[in-house]
Amino acid sequence: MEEIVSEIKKDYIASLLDQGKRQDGRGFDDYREIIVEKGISNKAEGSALVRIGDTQVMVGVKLAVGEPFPDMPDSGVLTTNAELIPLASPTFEKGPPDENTIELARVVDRGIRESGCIDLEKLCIAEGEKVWIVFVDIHVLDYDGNLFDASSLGSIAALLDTRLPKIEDGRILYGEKTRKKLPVVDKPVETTYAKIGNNIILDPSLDEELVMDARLTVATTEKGEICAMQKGGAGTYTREEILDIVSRSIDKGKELRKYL
Amino acid sequence: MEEIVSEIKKDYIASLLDQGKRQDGRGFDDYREIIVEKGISNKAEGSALVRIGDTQVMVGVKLAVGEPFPDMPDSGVLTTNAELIPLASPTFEKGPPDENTIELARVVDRGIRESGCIDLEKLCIAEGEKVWIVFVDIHVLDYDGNLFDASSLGSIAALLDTRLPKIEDGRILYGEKTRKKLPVVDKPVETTYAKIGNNIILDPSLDEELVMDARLTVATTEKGEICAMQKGGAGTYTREEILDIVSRSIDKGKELRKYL
Amino acid sequence: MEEIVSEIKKDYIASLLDQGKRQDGRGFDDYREIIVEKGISNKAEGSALVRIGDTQVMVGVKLAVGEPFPDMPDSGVLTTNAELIPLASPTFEKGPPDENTIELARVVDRGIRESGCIDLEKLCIAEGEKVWIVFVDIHVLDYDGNLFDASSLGSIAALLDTRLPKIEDGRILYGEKTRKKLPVVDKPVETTYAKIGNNIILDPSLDEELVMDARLTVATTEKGEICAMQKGGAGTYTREEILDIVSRSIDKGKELRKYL
Amino acid sequence: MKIGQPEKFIIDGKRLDGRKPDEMREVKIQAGVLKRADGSALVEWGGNKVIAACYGPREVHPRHLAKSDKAILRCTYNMAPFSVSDRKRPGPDRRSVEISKVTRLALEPVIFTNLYPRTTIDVFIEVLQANAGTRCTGITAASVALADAGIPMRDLVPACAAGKVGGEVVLDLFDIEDNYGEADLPVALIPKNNEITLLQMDGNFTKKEFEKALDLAIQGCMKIYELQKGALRERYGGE
Amino acid sequence: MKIGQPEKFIIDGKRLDGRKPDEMREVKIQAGVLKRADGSALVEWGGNKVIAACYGPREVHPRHLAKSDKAILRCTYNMAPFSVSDRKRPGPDRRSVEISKVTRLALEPVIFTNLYPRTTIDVFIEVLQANAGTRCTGITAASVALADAGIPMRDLVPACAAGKVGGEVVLDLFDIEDNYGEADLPVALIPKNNEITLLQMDGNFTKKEFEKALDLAIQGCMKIYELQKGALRERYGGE
Amino acid sequence: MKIGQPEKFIIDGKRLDGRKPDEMREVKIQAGVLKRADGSALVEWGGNKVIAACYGPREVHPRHLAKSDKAILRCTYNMAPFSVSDRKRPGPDRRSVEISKVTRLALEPVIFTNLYPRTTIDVFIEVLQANAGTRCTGITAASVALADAGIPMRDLVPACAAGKVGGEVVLDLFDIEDNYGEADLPVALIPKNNEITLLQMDGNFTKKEFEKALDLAIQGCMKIYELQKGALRERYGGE
Repeated sequence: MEEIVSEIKKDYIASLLDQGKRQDGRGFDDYREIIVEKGISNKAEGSALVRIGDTQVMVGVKLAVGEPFPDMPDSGVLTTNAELIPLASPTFEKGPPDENTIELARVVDRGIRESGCIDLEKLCIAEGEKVWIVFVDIHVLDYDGNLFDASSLGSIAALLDTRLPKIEDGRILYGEKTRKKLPVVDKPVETTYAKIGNNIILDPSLDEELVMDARLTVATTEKGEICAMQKGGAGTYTREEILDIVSRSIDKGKELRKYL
Repeated sequence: MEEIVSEIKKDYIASLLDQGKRQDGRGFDDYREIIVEKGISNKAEGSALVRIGDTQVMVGVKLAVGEPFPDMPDSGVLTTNAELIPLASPTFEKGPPDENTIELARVVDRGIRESGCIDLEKLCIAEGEKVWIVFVDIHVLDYDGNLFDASSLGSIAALLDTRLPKIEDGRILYGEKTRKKLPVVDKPVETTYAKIGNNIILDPSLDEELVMDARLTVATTEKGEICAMQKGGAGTYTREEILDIVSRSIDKGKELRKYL
Repeated sequence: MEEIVSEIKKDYIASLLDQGKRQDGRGFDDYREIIVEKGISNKAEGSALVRIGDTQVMVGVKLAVGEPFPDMPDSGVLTTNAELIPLASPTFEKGPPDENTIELARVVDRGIRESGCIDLEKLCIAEGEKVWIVFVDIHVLDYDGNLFDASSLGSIAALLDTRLPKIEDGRILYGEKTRKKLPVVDKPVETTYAKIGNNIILDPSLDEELVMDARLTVATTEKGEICAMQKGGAGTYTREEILDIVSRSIDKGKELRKYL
Repeated sequence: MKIGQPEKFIIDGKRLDGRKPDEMREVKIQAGVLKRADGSALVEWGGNKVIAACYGPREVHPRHLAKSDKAILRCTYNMAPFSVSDRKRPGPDRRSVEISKVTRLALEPVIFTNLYPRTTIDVFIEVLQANAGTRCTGITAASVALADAGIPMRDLVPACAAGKVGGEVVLDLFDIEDNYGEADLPVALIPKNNEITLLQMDGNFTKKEFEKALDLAIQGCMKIYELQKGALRERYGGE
Repeated sequence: MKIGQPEKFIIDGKRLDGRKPDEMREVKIQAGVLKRADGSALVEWGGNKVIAACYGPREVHPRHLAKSDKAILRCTYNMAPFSVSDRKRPGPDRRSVEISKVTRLALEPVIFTNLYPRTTIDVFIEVLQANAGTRCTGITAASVALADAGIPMRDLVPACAAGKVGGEVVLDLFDIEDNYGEADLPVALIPKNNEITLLQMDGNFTKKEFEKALDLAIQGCMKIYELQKGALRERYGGE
Repeated sequence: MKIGQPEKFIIDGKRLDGRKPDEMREVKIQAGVLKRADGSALVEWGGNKVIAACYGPREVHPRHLAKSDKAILRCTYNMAPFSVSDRKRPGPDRRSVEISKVTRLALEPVIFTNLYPRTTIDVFIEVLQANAGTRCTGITAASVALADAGIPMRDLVPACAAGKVGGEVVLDLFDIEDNYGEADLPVALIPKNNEITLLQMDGNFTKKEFEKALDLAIQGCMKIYELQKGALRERYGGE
């Protein structure tokens, strides 16, 4: 199902922005209030609940033992999955993941994977035979805009919270966590800028997403390098706008990383 | 698709019951005619056809060799499946099993499993590696009410009929049955009472199911103990009604067991 | 979706045929122009593009290593699959294969399999453990009638084009093809005759398929024997018509085989 | 050679189940075996047990499938999980989708679909026990079920297969012959005018063998036709 | 014996988690925890964390499911992949389809569906952390979410299970008791008139044990009922 | 290190396939290659072979997807099973769902969808042989197919990627560079006004490298743009 927004609201939001203002009073480079809670589940090996404004995303990390990929015999395996469950929004529907759900999971996955933030080689148990499989499951609970940033922040928080369970006689004892952490060696974060008319604003709320022309998400590492990007929306960006967003994202990334 | 029943028929059935009568002349605690035929297939390892009135259910038992569950390394595996095929009723539809089909399979399964009627440990071939997998497949052929009792009766009859096939060089020779029976150590049966208004009647026919408020199925063992229960329908039961049905079910179970 | 054809066109095509003529000027036993190009892909182990008139079918052969069937432990495995992708016709739809797609794949498969044209026993790597799996994938690009003949011709052409890849340390090096061919020992071809009214014509174009009463496909081997047949359409054939089509198919098979 | 393949298929003129080459297995047909269906039939054909039901003419769901000038015919061929040696997973596989299609095309020519525009006639075929020849058994059962439902038809449609085993053309293969034999040719017929509505073949026939097999299958259909008519007489009386 | 099964379930009158046989785990209920949903509730019940949301009354898609004389009620019970020890694959499995059904039937009797013909009331239950008793936790949460959404109801529906471990009837099983114990009996209740809307059982009860367990479960429901009312008072004030 | 990874990507200023860092692979574009489609194009780009077809504007099924004020655009990116080394199972996977989405968003800005309310414009992209860069090849082919179908557009949309291998920013990765290299940046462009309609990136870029790669990709798009126009001239004549 599609969210519908009236023409009046569209014009209102756009004209406010032309005056340098946002509906909820934020500056163009401001996030809504961010709350990150780690360790909120005892069944997951790692977990986090992230709130950005009224958007709520829970991320759980589960570990299992499985086979490595044939071309990476000494590496653990990362799998990122998202669910836009109908509890979280009147527009989310039951059934297999749609293109938005798949895009969300894949963009978060790229931020984690391409930053090399998990040292996957440390997750090898027996080369070519047994490795840890890391499942990152993104469970959106309340959708009020900007799922990319909330989900990627929650994923890294949950990975940082993760403790390996005990293995005994080849069986995983999920009830008994060890003190051993996942080898997380970087903290990539994703920042999303929406374009509405000629204005470029951070962290679009749901209302802003409904009227935006385009969206650009940039994942940056602790070193300030770029590890993933994704444009969304049927609008366009100029070269200059993109370079501007990249600069602002590198800065904002530092701010966001403090919540981890 | 949904069965539709006229208000007139509803009132007629209900008012008859208030006079202590049923449409087809039965008493409140009477089954329709029951016929159980065992051994009606030579491809299945065990089989039975059960008729309760015009309801017809065929159950086939197939055996295969597979791996045990990790937490039960010395136990065979029981799998119960039902198909409400569109041949059996104008309201049954093609496609993956719907909630009614799944409920039927799971309630029959619970009766078998929780009674411990199959001694699964006797179905271990090599601990932790190879065990017999027992597939109980419920195939409804004609739906005229009360599938729970017909399906559970047919399942136990088919299990009692089952003979293990020969194994040679690790391959199952399905054509050659041995004389070895499945280790069936109890005969649980399920009895279903419908509630229509304030009347509680055994073995609802299709017409009675269409007007009933609620349904309660009770599985009982040879010892007269309860091993599974399932309430259905959007109506309610009082505590006293439930205790009454439990008593009647334990009695009726003895009668039903004679058909096995 | 269904192709729709006007009554006027139906009458026109049928009355032309009654005068011994076809819309495009062909004789009743003529194929449209046939072009077969082999070796058109470097990612597939074998490939071919077949055009019959405006119908275009691409076939790719991929090889993998897998387990044999339990009852054929020393034989390679053949798998034939077709995709009627929506790129090829306004009436083809996305989604799982429909009955026409499945029928096409199965009839082509039968022609290959029943002729014994691939010596599957030569594709055994280690008896009972490892054999070559041959995937024949039929990809229809432009649908202008008679997919059976185009797809079966393309499949044999692609099989003849196939070279085994190198195996090193148990891994297939797909980039490095050897000079070793697939053991293809026969060249079965399929010929399709449509029946429109009382006329029986080879290689129906799309327009002719839309008005035909029935269709008969006959697969013949180099020896002139019949290895598969499939009637299509809701019309009927007499015994004599079938025997006539079989004779004509054996002759036409020889002509078609020259394109390989 | 496939594991389990017999060395010979015909010994002293007899097949492995004792039949002569042109002999059919025993066939029993019973009409009207289900209460809910509008028409039904049970066919026991050698080791096959197949039940068919007909519902209709009735409303079409989803509606866009309905035709303004005739009834649509839908056929579903399905195997019960316990009908074969290796349990069949529930749900349609590629084989049953193809058989459902050819079954529909085998039956459609005899049904006066134009009498019931905007409706559907639904045929369900359930294989309860399989022993080679289930598609012919199913078509045979379905056409009796259609008649039992009172669907107006030009004729019944009997079906029967011929095949080749041990180099010889034979009638009505049973499972060992079907698994290890050389050819199979299922045929369905409109007996009134000798029109063929189903024809499939796989294996290996010379032209001459094919002709012989075709004629044998047609003869088989004629025998089945008598049994179909007998079953309907049995149910509805009449001479 | 299953791997991991404890030798004793009750030692010196105390269960493995320290509770007495008739003692319930700690339960916390919070109403109105989501912005987008029309109503919502979070229930933490021992080691269970379950969130429920209600949307509606709203338009029905697909439309043919709508009823001309009442609202339909749809319930979806779902487990988050990380809510259990062995990661659960996303999407409905057979267990959750059954629980969704019995949840709907447990709630439907209290809702005045006739007030909103042609609409749907949708309830979504997400298990975020599971520790035995999630269906009762879910029903408990769902009925608070329905109330939070302002859906007119006869009463709230609390749910609670009793069971049997080590031969003794106990209230509210936790996971070890559920996995290795002898019986489980989840019950949902309309407290106003003591009508039972959910009743399932599996395991082994004598008639006498069953009666005891049923009464214990009903008592559990009454405690939950107070907590549900408390959560709604907390959110909306009132006496 | 991944198995198969080369030690060096650039030797004596040349890449492993002999190209210079800013050199594109050979690209051939042909418009109008299919009969049934309303418009089509074949693009051979190094080792990639991609065919695109356009159908529409045409009626929308299912109807509720139609928009009252404009045409909808639907794009499907699909890989033939034999287009890659390890056979791809037929049907959409997560990667192709994402690429289908970004392809649609890359093309939508140039199409005058408001001219055809209540219709759909459907684009199908089939990868017949893949060698890195199939999404850019597909977008390039699709925009020629749209033009071939006569769909009114503001401009064509060429696409091209830049990347980083062996620490150096290069144009248009081929498969070894794509599998083992350090970054990939596919871009699609509206040449008339230099607006970017597709931008994805994965790997590792400093801000400076990113800027260089972006400019290289834009240059690549401009070269592709000339080839697209050439292919349409070839088909339709013109100046």
